[in-house]
Amino acid sequence: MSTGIDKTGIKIGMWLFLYSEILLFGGLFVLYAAYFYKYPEFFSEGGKELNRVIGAVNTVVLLVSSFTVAASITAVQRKAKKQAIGLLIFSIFCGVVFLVNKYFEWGAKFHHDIYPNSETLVSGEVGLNIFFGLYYVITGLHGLHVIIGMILLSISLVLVMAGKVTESKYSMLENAGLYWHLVDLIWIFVFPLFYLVL
Amino acid sequence: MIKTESFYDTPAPAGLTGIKAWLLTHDHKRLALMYMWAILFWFVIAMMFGLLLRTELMSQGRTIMGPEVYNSLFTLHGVIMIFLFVIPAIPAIFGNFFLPIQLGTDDVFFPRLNLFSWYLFMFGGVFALISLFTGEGFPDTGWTFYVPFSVEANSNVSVTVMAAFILGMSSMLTGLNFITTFHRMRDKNMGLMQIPLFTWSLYATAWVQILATPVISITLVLVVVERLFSIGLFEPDKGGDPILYQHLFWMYSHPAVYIMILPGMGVISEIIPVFSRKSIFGYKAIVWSSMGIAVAGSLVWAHHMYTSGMSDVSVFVFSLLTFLVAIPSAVKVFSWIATMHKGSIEMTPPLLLALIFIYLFSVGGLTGLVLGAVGTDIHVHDTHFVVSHFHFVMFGGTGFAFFAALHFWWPKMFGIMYEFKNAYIGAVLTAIGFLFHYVPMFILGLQGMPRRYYDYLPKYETGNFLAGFGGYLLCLGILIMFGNLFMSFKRRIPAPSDPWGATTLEWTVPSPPPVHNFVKKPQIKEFPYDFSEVGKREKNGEKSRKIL
Amino acid sequence: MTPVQGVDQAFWYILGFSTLLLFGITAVMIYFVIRYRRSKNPVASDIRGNYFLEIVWTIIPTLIALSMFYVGWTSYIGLRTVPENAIEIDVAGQMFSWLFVYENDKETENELVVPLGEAIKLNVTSLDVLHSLYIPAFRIKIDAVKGMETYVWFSADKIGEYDIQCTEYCGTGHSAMLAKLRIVPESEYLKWLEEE
Amino acid sequence: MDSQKNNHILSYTTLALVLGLLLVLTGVTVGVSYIDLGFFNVPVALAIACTKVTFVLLFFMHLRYEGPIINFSFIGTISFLLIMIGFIFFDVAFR
Repeated sequence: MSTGIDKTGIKIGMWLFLYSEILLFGGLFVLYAAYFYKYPEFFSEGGKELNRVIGAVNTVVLLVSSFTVAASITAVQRKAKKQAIGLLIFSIFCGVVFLVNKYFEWGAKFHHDIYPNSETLVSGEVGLNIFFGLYYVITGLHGLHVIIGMILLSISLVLVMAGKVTESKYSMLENAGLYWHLVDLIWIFVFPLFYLVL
Repeated sequence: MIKTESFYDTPAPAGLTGIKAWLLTHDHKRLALMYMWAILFWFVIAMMFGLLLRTELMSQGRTIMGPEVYNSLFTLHGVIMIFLFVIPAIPAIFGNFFLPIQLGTDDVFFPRLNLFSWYLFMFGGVFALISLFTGEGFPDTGWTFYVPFSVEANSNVSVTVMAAFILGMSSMLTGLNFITTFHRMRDKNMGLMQIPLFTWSLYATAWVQILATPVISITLVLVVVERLFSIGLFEPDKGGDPILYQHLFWMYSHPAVYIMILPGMGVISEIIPVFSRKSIFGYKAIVWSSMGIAVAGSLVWAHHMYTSGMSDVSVFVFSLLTFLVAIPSAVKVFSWIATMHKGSIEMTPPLLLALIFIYLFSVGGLTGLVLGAVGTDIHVHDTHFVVSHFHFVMFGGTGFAFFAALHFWWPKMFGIMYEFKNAYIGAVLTAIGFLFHYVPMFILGLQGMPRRYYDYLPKYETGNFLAGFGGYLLCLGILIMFGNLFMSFKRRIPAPSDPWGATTLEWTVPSPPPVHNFVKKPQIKEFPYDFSEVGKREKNGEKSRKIL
Repeated sequence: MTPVQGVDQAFWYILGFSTLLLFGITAVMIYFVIRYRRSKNPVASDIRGNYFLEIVWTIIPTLIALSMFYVGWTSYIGLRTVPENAIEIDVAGQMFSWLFVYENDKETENELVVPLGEAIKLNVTSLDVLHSLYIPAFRIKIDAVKGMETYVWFSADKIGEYDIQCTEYCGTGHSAMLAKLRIVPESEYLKWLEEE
Repeated sequence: MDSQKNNHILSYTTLALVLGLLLVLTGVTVGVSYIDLGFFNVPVALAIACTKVTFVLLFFMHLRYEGPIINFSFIGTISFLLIMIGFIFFDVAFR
């Protein structure tokens, strides 16, 4: 590339990657749709067993972190390095909070003998088994993406600190941000689909 | 002519030497060659597996192997051919090499990502190898990995599935690279309707790769998850629905058919005009049909499932859509043939292979109509008819397009010419062997011989024997063809920059191209297939190449 | 018209048209290669397209394709519309054999016996992985899926012995998962049905 | 390469407003979930989720300021996903 860095191009590449992520989850949502149609009553029964408060808290946590990530880009563009660093650290912290919440939530479920292939699920209603099966697969995959997102944000954080991400060259941070927002987007759908189905 | 240093002499990034200059390179041309050797290796392996399978079937009962080995071999033949040959062959080799040149630029947009894709490809291949020698034995589920069998099988399915996952990722990242290159690095003077058709077909393919591949990724992940945690998402006893697996699987794997064939069509769209010395007929129609195939091809996946027990409504819708998808392919075939009308046709090995492609692909496409129509599909579904049909498309189509591309671009990639006579012999023998190999399978299928059968009823023996015989002929043909190409390394007859009298940009640069592809700024033609100057050049007594 | 005839007609229709098209394409292609070879026609004409022709060869194949769809679909309806008085037999696939259960609970393995002149409806399911019941002589095939019941029907209109094969890959013994269909006169069938 | 004109800097205020809206919508969707709307439970929840997602996309992800390539391809991706989910029902709903 002889004519300098093409930020738009990099962004297009990132978006293309995000499309593939959307469709990765899309496959699971296809399953969700089909099984929801098949077992609506069990989905609402299963939904009531999930803790709506933890779900809502996690939604808020992710939304706030999305905001701080977006704000950190603004900060970088305005050459406010300290602000940017602070905002990024806070975002990563939000990711940790999300995962800790998730850990307690899963832990409680495990405690009640609700986990893949557990006695309760296998001998219970098949609809519930499918609901929790999907729940674990989707939130598990989502959790994995939260971790990847945190890693990307951490890399960006280091680069911001090292002065490698600047107001004229911030593609890394921008892309990490896009990834983080995607994680948020998926959660925005996961939350009502699992916690709020009635 | 000024002598320029080819990319073989200049490492990229600069300063690398020896093997490092290859293994750490960002140069799309070097990567293309590295892909080529890896892909040829896999092709030969899978071809040998195929030959062993057909040898086993030549006579009834046990011939050379037992059913377990047979089942593993057809699984591996399928997995390797699909994921390590047919899908990557044309995009990864010729796409990587020529897409940037045809767009008038020096590399793909993300060169390092390109190298990473290559490593993923190799890594996936290694994974496939590992699955053979570890665990409970060879994977034996068929390349479709249908549940519940793939979840229950004791064999080493998880590792094979992960190999397919990694290979999918590699192909997706290549697609991502192509799209970005297409939009951001195209020469400023090149409008959308001035782009060569090969590049257009890769662009359409790349979209399918990006949008469809993740679906198979998640499906394969689910297979592994089921094997590890037995959640039961596809297990009827636990409320799952095995047919949903098939939907997810074919949501990728049908579009994947277009990932396989579209680049091949692109190759043919380059070759036919060059040797007819005449503009492609209906350039825009071909571009639109490429995009049309990419879009509509994603809507017909369930036509693999007429007998699966899905609803009749679904059968109706998907059958109807399937017939509509047939149209863009037909348009392409007509356009290629119309291109030759009133042309000035010079027979060369690439053209001969392209003509064979048109014939074999037409057979494949037309027999596809039998499979698209519901009533007839019920009879021949999962029989040898299907086996033959998709080999006509995948091998007669993509395979021959790959051979044609090799012969077409060989002089450009290596800067040397191969011998024509042996190339003709190889091509003709391959084609005859091909017909001997697969036509009996059509008949076997119509008679009702199922696929993936280790043994069969006595009435099918003649057909199977003939097919096996054809298989040997086919392999012999391929051997001659490849042998002839490799002999060119020994004879080293230098190739000029434009041996065929072609018009697209890759023929304006030296053979082999220098590291940044263009020595001077590329001249973008108003229309990529304008042959008016080529004819003039020849009239002035300029011979493009020696007659071989 | 029996379903078998319907399917065969569809085959003839589609294969006939296909052969015609293939012949046309190939003949024209070969003719062009010979007629316009460079030694005979050194200068090519510069033709880049013809909208009329392109529209024609889009519309006509579309119509042909739709007619093929129609033929295929109507023959499929024949395969799916079971006559009311059909004899129902339950079929279960398992690794690696077929089980047939009659209305009086008689159970056989790999042997399906039916009376001449009746319509037979087979209700198919699976006990383990996917299988597929295929009787080539009657052009019927349906997957056996665990937890689900699918059906096929055929009209037993000719005495004889026919092959039943499994067409959904199911493991080591897949190709050995064969059964026989015997169509026998009604009296013989009734006698057979009462045998232990 | 065309120059980088779309260096949009979003002010903190805009971002905060969007966040506020998202939080309100979260509250609404949780609140609504306690009311049984019968058939409309899922459509309402999804409609709110889609609204939230739209805001995240347009502002946090700067989709509002991107060129046609990203915009069109994004819409294409979503349509593809919707078609996949929709076409499944030709089977699931009629089986």
